[in-house]
Amino acid sequence: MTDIHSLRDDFPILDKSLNGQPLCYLDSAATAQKPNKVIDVIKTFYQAENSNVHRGLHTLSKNATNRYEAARETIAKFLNVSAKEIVWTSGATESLNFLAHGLSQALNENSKIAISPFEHHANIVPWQEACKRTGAQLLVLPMLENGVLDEAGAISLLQTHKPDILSIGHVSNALGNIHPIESLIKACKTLGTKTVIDGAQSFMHLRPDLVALDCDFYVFSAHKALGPTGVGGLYGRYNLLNTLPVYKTGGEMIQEVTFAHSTYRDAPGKFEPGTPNISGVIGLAAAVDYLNNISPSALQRYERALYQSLLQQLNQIKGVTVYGDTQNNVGIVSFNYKNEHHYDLATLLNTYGVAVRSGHHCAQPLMNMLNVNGTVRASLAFYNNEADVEHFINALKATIELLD
Amino acid sequence: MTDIHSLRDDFPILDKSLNGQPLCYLDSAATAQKPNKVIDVIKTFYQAENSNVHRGLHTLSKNATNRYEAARETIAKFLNVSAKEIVWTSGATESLNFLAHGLSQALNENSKIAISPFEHHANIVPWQEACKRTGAQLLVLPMLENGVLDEAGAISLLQTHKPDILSIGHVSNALGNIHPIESLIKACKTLGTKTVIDGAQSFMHLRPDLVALDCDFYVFSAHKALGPTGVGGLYGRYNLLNTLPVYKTGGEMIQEVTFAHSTYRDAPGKFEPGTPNISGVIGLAAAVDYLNNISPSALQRYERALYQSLLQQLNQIKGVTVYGDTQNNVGIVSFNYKNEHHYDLATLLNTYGVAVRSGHHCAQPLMNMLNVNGTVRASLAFYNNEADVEHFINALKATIELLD
Amino acid sequence: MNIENITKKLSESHGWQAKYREIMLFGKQLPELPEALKVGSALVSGCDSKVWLYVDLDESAQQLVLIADSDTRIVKGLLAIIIAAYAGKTPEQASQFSAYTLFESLGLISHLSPSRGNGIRAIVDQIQMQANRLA
Amino acid sequence: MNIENITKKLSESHGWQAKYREIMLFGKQLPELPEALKVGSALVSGCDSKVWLYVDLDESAQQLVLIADSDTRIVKGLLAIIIAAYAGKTPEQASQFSAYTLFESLGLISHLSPSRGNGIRAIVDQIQMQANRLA
Ligand SMILES: Cc1ncc(COP(=O)(O)O)c(C=O)c1O
Ligand SMILES: Cc1ncc(COP(=O)(O)O)c(C=O)c1O
Repeated sequence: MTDIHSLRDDFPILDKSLNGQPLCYLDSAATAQKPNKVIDVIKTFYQAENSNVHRGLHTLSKNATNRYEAARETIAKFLNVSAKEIVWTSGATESLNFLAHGLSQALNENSKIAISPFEHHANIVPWQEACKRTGAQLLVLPMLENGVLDEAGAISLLQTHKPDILSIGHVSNALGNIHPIESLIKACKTLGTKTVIDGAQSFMHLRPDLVALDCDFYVFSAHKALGPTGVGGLYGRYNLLNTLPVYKTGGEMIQEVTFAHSTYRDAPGKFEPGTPNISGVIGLAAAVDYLNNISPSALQRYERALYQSLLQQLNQIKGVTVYGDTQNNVGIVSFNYKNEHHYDLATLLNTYGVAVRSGHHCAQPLMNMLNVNGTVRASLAFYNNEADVEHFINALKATIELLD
Repeated sequence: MTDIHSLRDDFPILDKSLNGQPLCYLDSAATAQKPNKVIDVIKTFYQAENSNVHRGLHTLSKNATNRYEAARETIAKFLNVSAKEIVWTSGATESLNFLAHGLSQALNENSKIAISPFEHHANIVPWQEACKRTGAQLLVLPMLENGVLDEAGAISLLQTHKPDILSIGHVSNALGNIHPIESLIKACKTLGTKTVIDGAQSFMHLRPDLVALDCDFYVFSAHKALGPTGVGGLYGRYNLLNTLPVYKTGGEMIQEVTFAHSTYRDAPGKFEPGTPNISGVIGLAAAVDYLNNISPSALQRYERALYQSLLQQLNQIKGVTVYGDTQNNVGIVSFNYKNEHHYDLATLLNTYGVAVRSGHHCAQPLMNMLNVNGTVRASLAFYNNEADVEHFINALKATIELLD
Repeated sequence: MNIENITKKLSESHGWQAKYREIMLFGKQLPELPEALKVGSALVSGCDSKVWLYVDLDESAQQLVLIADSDTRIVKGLLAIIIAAYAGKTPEQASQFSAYTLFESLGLISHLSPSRGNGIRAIVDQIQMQANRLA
Repeated sequence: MNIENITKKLSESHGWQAKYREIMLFGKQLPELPEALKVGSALVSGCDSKVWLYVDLDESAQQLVLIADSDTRIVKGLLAIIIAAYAGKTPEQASQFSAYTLFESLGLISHLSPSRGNGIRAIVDQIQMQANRLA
């Protein structure tokens, strides 16, 4: 296992400068940076191995198919599930659309779908569309005043309404909160509620063991976990997964096609029509291989310490308000300064080389509940270090001086 | 403009050997190989520019967004349409699913959808699903006995049935036939039939001018046109495109989200929820930039000459049957040898370093109509040369000797 | 405030921080929009920050009248620049005018990027559209 | 035909062409399946070539009986190898047996790749499944 401190060197972009300053990349919740190993695997694929997968008999095609299917094993092992329970998609958004489409076929006007107030739009709008189609009702779990999920209230709401589906983020992208999904899933088990976990923000930081979690579905995006853009996937408990209707159709997913009728393969094949994102899937496997070389507990310890340091220094600046759960957090600070607009803060921070997000973070309903129109969000990953925190804090102080 | 003969050097994979033999890559209809420029753009993106697009204010994000949107301009210009008429998808398959979903909202039991007998499953199954949902009827245009579209019969069928939609491949992936879509589109204009062109196989070889073609929709895949996997798109005439219903929902495509209700942006934004395949889109633009440096007429002349040479040498081998239109063809030979199985032929060809496809080429209905269970398909691109043709012909002769 | 003044001030400010300081000062000189005019119909869509924009024609002078405000200081400053550039132009002059060239020369072109959060581009596009309509 | 014989023949063939020639010869020795048995229910799905497979138990000998055919010569030859490997084994022996190890040692492992067109893997999986069921 590697020393976390040395890992930063594997990320070539972190050496770059932004606006004449060394880059201080604090936007990993939007997308993670990529280690050389991932970049090299993609490059080598196109330089020496590129081929379409599946129906090819030639060696290039066989090798590409082997890599593509081996990647499924790699991700399955990472999540502690079976390879046939992994479906590749273009990302978490598509995974959630696929599930909302598939799971809503069984719903009607008496059905209920529960989500949390912290959800990313990708875990809200597809369910709203499902409700529109079926007449089902959308329930929102309660939140405590300090921007933390009301766990007891949530469980009691679930028990009262017995929703057909609970779809909830493992980690809030806007605030970094780690939600107590273990207890929610447990409650759902007794109620017959199917559980969908949006793992976009937890895949890399928490590496969940899906057998221990016991959820029915789990979705993720490669680009948020050191992998390339345009690829992601989902886990589905096989018996549930295989009975879902197809979402997209086309080549490769079929058993037989006539003009009158077509029959489909079993999952996961039937959910993967057309040419997949081959280099993307292989790149994601390289990212997971990379993560497998880091001790999860060491990584979490490192990220937690860095987060605590950042949080503490931020809290020392008068006028700063930090939102969300600062106890259970993957390393995201979401904040405002006095009445200054997050747009102004982020724009000025950028002049110091600091890359943060500002705005509603695709979580407008949450922002409404927090009574803000947005926040500045600095999000950490294991390749950040104390120098980044210092860089950020200094830039923020200078920014504030400019504004005050 | 570059000399076509020298372009081969830009494709690093073509220098590799397969099974101890120089690689003879004749599978470009499955996926095209990538020039160094495309590979470098992707590598450099991840090494120095990687960021999520849109809502970011920091420089990395702005630059990535600029690149991403400039790519839309590049592809629009290539097809002679406006940037806002281009929607990014994960590939031709998703584009066709999106259109079948969107266009079928207006259909009912009296509606008709016409396709050709040459279609790839990706342009059959989504329409079958649309017919299942709506009760519409699927019509198949007629074919002549020699594996060529019956143009007059097709037009008369269109005029008799006045289908709501015609969805047809510009070029058959199984046979290489270039279909007379100009006259079909013209007929459809007078009938109020919406036209969808599956351009997966024409984008690179024919570079269609969509204004001249006057079709309503056109779909394509990057990986079949020197670009990366996991990305593609579609063109839609703006007023038609913008009225299509959303297919997937999530972040970025919204105007406003509350728990009660969400509103969407205008096209193309509303059709691109979530983090897009950023490196894929940028890679595709690099591929189109590369194509823009080649004279289209020189490229087509080169490919046609190579095809004629291949065809002629193939026809000299007794026992070979070639299928399809050998007059209007992008450079695909689809053939069988006596009663030998295409699987045996392709497997043995592979031992000589020749990469061809065998099977039904995701066009089972066409294979049924041709009364074969499959063919061997050798498909050319401009980076192939006479040495490849010779390599292939020699390997085929040796294979036949082994079998006879 | 006029565009010569703006150009001078910006060219004298070295470094982005100084530039933004100036831009925010331009914004301070822009009159605040009365609350009653901060209505949804005046919002420019496609901005993460709120931007209210009114484009009108002074019939007698045949000149564009622009009123705008934003809830962010930097965007408000950029609005001040845009208004200084367009105000007093006839619709014809405005439709010929290139804000891109102006922002380029001011070194602010990155603010016209297609990044959705930004919205300056959306503002300029909207002014151009209205100018074209009035021309 | 037995597996020792097969191993010997393959190890003596140099180059892929020679190997495939041998494999096709193995296939020729496999009795053809009567047309009546070439039914859809016996088809192994996941093969581009057609493969019909019957796995049964000789109750008295407690040994697997395998009958298979294919419309391609190479797959038929590979079937001959698979049958030679499994035939005569008890279900228990069969479920312990690794076709992967065998194909590896024969230098044919690429035929067990997950490539869908191939299907040899599907055949082996199906035999294993039936052996497990019978065991
Ligand atoms: C004619 C045609 N249409 C559609 C497709 C589907 O393209 P993709 O697999 O890239 O989605 C293909 C690819 O084989 C094709 O050849
Ligand atoms: C919690 C959460 N869910 C879903 C998504 C959507 O992921 P993607 O944009 O990769 O599809 C994101 C990305 O921002 C996220 O943070």
